[in-house]
Amino acid sequence: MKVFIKIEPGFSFAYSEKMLFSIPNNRPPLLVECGKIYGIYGPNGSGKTTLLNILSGFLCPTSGKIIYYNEGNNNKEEYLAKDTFQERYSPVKIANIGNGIRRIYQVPALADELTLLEAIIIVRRLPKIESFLNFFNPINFIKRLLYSNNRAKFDIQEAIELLSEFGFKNHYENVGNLSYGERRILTNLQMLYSRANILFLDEPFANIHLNVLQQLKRKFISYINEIDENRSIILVEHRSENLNNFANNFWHLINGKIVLE
Amino acid sequence: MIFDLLKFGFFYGILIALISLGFGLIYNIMKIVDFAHTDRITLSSYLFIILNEYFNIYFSITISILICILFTILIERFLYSPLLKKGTTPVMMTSFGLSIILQSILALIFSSALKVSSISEDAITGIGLYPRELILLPILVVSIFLLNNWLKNYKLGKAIRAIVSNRERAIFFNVPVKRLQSSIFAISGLFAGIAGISIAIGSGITPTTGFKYMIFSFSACLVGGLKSLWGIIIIGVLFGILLVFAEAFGSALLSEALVLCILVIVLLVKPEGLFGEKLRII
Amino acid sequence: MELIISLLTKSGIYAIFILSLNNIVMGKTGYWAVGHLALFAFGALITGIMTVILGISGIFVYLAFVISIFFSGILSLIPAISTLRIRGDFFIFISITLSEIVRVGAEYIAGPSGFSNISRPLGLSSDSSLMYFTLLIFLIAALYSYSMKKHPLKNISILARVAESSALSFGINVYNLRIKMFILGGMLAGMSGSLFAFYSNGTDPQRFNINEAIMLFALAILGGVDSIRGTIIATILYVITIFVLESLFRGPFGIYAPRLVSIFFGILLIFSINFMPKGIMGKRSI
Amino acid sequence: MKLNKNIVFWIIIIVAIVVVGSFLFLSKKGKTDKIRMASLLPLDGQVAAYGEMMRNGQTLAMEEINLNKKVNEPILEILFFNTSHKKDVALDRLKEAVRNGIKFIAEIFGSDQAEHCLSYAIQSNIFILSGVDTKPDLIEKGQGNFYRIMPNDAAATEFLLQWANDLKIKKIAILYANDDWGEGLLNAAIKNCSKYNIELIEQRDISRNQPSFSAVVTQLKSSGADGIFLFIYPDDGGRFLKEAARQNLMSKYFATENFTGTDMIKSAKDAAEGVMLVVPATSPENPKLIEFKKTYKNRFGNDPTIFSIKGYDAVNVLHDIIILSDNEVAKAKEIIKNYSTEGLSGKLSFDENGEFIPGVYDRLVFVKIGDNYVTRPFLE
Repeated sequence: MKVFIKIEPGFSFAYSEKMLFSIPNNRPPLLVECGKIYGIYGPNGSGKTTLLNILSGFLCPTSGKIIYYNEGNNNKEEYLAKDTFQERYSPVKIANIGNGIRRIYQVPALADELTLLEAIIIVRRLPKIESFLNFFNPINFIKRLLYSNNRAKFDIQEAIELLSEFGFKNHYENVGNLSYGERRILTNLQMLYSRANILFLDEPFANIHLNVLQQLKRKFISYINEIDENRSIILVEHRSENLNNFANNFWHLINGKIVLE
Repeated sequence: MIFDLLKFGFFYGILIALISLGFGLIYNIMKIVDFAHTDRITLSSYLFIILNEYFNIYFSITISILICILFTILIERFLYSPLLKKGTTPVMMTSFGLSIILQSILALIFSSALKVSSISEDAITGIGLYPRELILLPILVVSIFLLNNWLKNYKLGKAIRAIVSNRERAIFFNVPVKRLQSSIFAISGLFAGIAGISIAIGSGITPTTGFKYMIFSFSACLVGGLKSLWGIIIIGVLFGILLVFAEAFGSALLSEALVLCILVIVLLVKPEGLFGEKLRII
Repeated sequence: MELIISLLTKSGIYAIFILSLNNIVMGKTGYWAVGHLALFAFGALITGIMTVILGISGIFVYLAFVISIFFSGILSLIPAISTLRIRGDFFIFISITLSEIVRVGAEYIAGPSGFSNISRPLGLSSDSSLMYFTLLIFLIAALYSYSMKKHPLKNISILARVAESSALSFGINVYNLRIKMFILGGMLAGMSGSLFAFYSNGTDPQRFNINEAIMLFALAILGGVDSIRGTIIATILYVITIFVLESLFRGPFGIYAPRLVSIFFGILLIFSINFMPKGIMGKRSI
Repeated sequence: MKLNKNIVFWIIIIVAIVVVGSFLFLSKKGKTDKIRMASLLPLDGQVAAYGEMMRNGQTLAMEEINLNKKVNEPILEILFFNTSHKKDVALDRLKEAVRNGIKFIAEIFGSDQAEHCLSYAIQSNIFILSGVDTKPDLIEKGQGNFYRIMPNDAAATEFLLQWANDLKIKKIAILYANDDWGEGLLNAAIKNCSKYNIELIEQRDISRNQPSFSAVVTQLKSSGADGIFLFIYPDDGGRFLKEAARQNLMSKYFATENFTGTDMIKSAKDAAEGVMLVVPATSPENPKLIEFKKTYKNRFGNDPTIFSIKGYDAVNVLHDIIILSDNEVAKAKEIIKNYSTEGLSGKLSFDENGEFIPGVYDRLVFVKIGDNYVTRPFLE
């Protein structure tokens, strides 16, 4: 099995002296492997979201280190340990490992001014087109003035299909007009569109209607099992029924330890 | 010479500290820096000079300070408080706009030439200081102790903390938000009035005089940490000494630049100020 | 004719400046760059230093022009880097302070009345050619700004401004992008400052004081953030208001014009920030 | 109500065009056969008081000329422009004046303002006569478009140094305003110092409306200068003198003509006593001057200063030259060379380059008479 992330023994995180969770030195490391869905659960305040924040680079582990393997290839590894940790830049760095690592938040963080289509498309990075210098390229400048857009056609087609599948009719509507539930669905669609290696989902299914939820779950499972792609999902959920027929590995946060089940 | 410079710097610093204290008080209750604060100083200076042409000095001091306080309260009641629900930044920009308007109106009325009071003051022999400078020191010391006691007062301190942290909740718990805000503004207006009269007697006033003092006291406020009144006073006095020394060995422009550079460095490195509480980023 | 040329040149210069303020710095990063005039002043100051103190003339003035743009870009690194640590009101403080520092520096280097007899670059010595040059630069800048709408950078900057954490976790280097936008805005502002120095043959530190900075900021807001038409409206308001008031109050009454301009813009500032945050042409509130 | 933004946009642009067009249309009108000259003064800002004095003097001159004119002569009109003592504003105003068809400028107040305008003046061939601009090399820079009736800084400083030398002062300190005017006087003083065996031991620049002078005075006190030259603006000077009196800085203070007027006394109060200043001589027994002083006092309520007098003279000289040259700039430039007349401020004559030939300076000193401070001739 290809490994994406390895949390080494000795890893721990503490909030001002209060230990939230740790992996004792005598335990095996926590692995995130390709093709699996990991569910994190635990009582309130046990630090589920904090763990996701650490994994996506927003917080720094108090001790120990996390190793990210590029494309599951053990030769290309990126360390993130306390000493190499830069609070400001590591989320970006982690998000760009391999085909990308994407995450959604408990509260949907969306830009109201974007249209639905734009909000979805923005998830994929195209470093060449998006680069700042490319903006000044006079040829592209004239092209932009004369034609509409330089996004690849099939990218847009894919996004439109995805949106239609979930009942969003008007793709050019502003995100700001959506209801809270619709926003949650939109964040999930962003993840499905992203082609990322790993998805971190923070309570993705809250406030979503049951029918849509089943549809989303099916989509996520087919996302994982797509041929020739190495993907896995880590999700935080406090309602265990949402996890039961979806996740296949469980991390239980209890008494300051991460327990594999 | 060094001793003389220290002496003058200290008393100049006390004036700056007095002005900065007004900034700090307003920040503590409303979370805004009121840029029109120094224009109230200008206003009270002009009032004093005009009144003093017709009335005696004590009467004109009292009246100009009272008008200054009244003006401050009116601004707070009818301009800042109603706008506060739009956020602190719009209120701050409003205070900027107010400052521009006040300066221009004063310039329309009095022209931009220097206006000097007709009082001729004599330095106290031996110390070489004017009485108005000496008076500022006890005023500052007394008011900082009174303020500290007042703000530390259990109920009141709690009320102010409640206002700062959550306005609606404060209103819900029967904290007299309006009255407290007005009284804090009145105190800041009082300081502005005193400083204004001191400046009017000392060096005379132009519509833009307040601006130079704004730079110094605003810098002292931010460097000292907006939330800590003691920090503001200490930095204010230190800035006074620094300004006088920089002026003696360089020039007035250099001293201004020095203060501003210190401010930029502090804002970049320790935005909460030297004595302030830590700011929450994001 | 001369009047129209001077009005158009002034409009072009201020339009470039306001474009950099409300379309690039405020529009793309969301930071209230109140003291953005600092970069304008800095561009003018560097141009003055290059042409008056170092005595560059002829074709090499273009070099001075480029260098002053470059240095304005470097200066804008200070507010850009400060955004890593501070935001909101504290950014306004640092922006204002920077603008004051540049004014004091300009007064220190050039004297309180500024440089005079700044030489214009070869080929731009006549007023009309300078006008065409200015308007051309504004046109290019405006077209680039317009074409940003069709570039992925637009959406990225919106996400970075509104939902920073989301942008970070989508792999967008928010800080890098913001710094680049600040530098771009700073360079444009420096360019307009340099053009202003060429236009008026001098730099006057009084033009760069904090009140002027705030007035221009108010106009940028009133025109509308992130809108090119808003930029044009704001520029017209600025140039025409001053022109009309100065034409009405002539001679001995001329003293009233600048005061009334200040009062007018002060009221405009209070009004536009509190009651018209979208501006005349803007699509979003500041 | 929601207006279409496009419509709003175009409405504003059209309104702007209409406004500019109408002003342009209105300004084209009003071509008369008057003799017209413009005067660019700082009626606003920190030296507004001088601008006002100058304007008063020039107004009186204009009224007098129009009163005494012959029947077939055109009347004189002076257009005043406010420069706010800013260079770019001054240039804008000059352009405006030229647009209105004015070729003769009676004043551009402030050496740096004038200097900034010179290249435009040369380009559009206009004639400037200034009453107060004292920067030394303005005449050369003007290339025949700029003249003045005020001796340049070098002359004033030489008189000051001469005076200091007479009083056996060996060490001087100079306080100068940090602008072109102050620096010009400073440089002239530095150049001439050694000629009079006077040592310059300290020089300090003073910025406008500096909040406090205590540091400067303390430092000057430790330097031990016998004489202090004040090349600063009078309100700053007054505050400096007050501070000096407080710190018992015993020294002799010298200043130039700009300390006349009441600004300095207002700030300095008792400290004004004994301040010495050199002012271009005005021959007090001249009947015209006595008459002028009386009219001025009646009209404006206070005594005329050197600025009003120079303003009056400048208008008279310029009017004379316009009449002689038949309103042509090229002719006027020839006429002013070796031109000579008698003005309120003594003999006004120009050499073959058009530079003003300086007369003598009066040595004045401030004394207290009753409750007022006035200048009177210095007695040895």
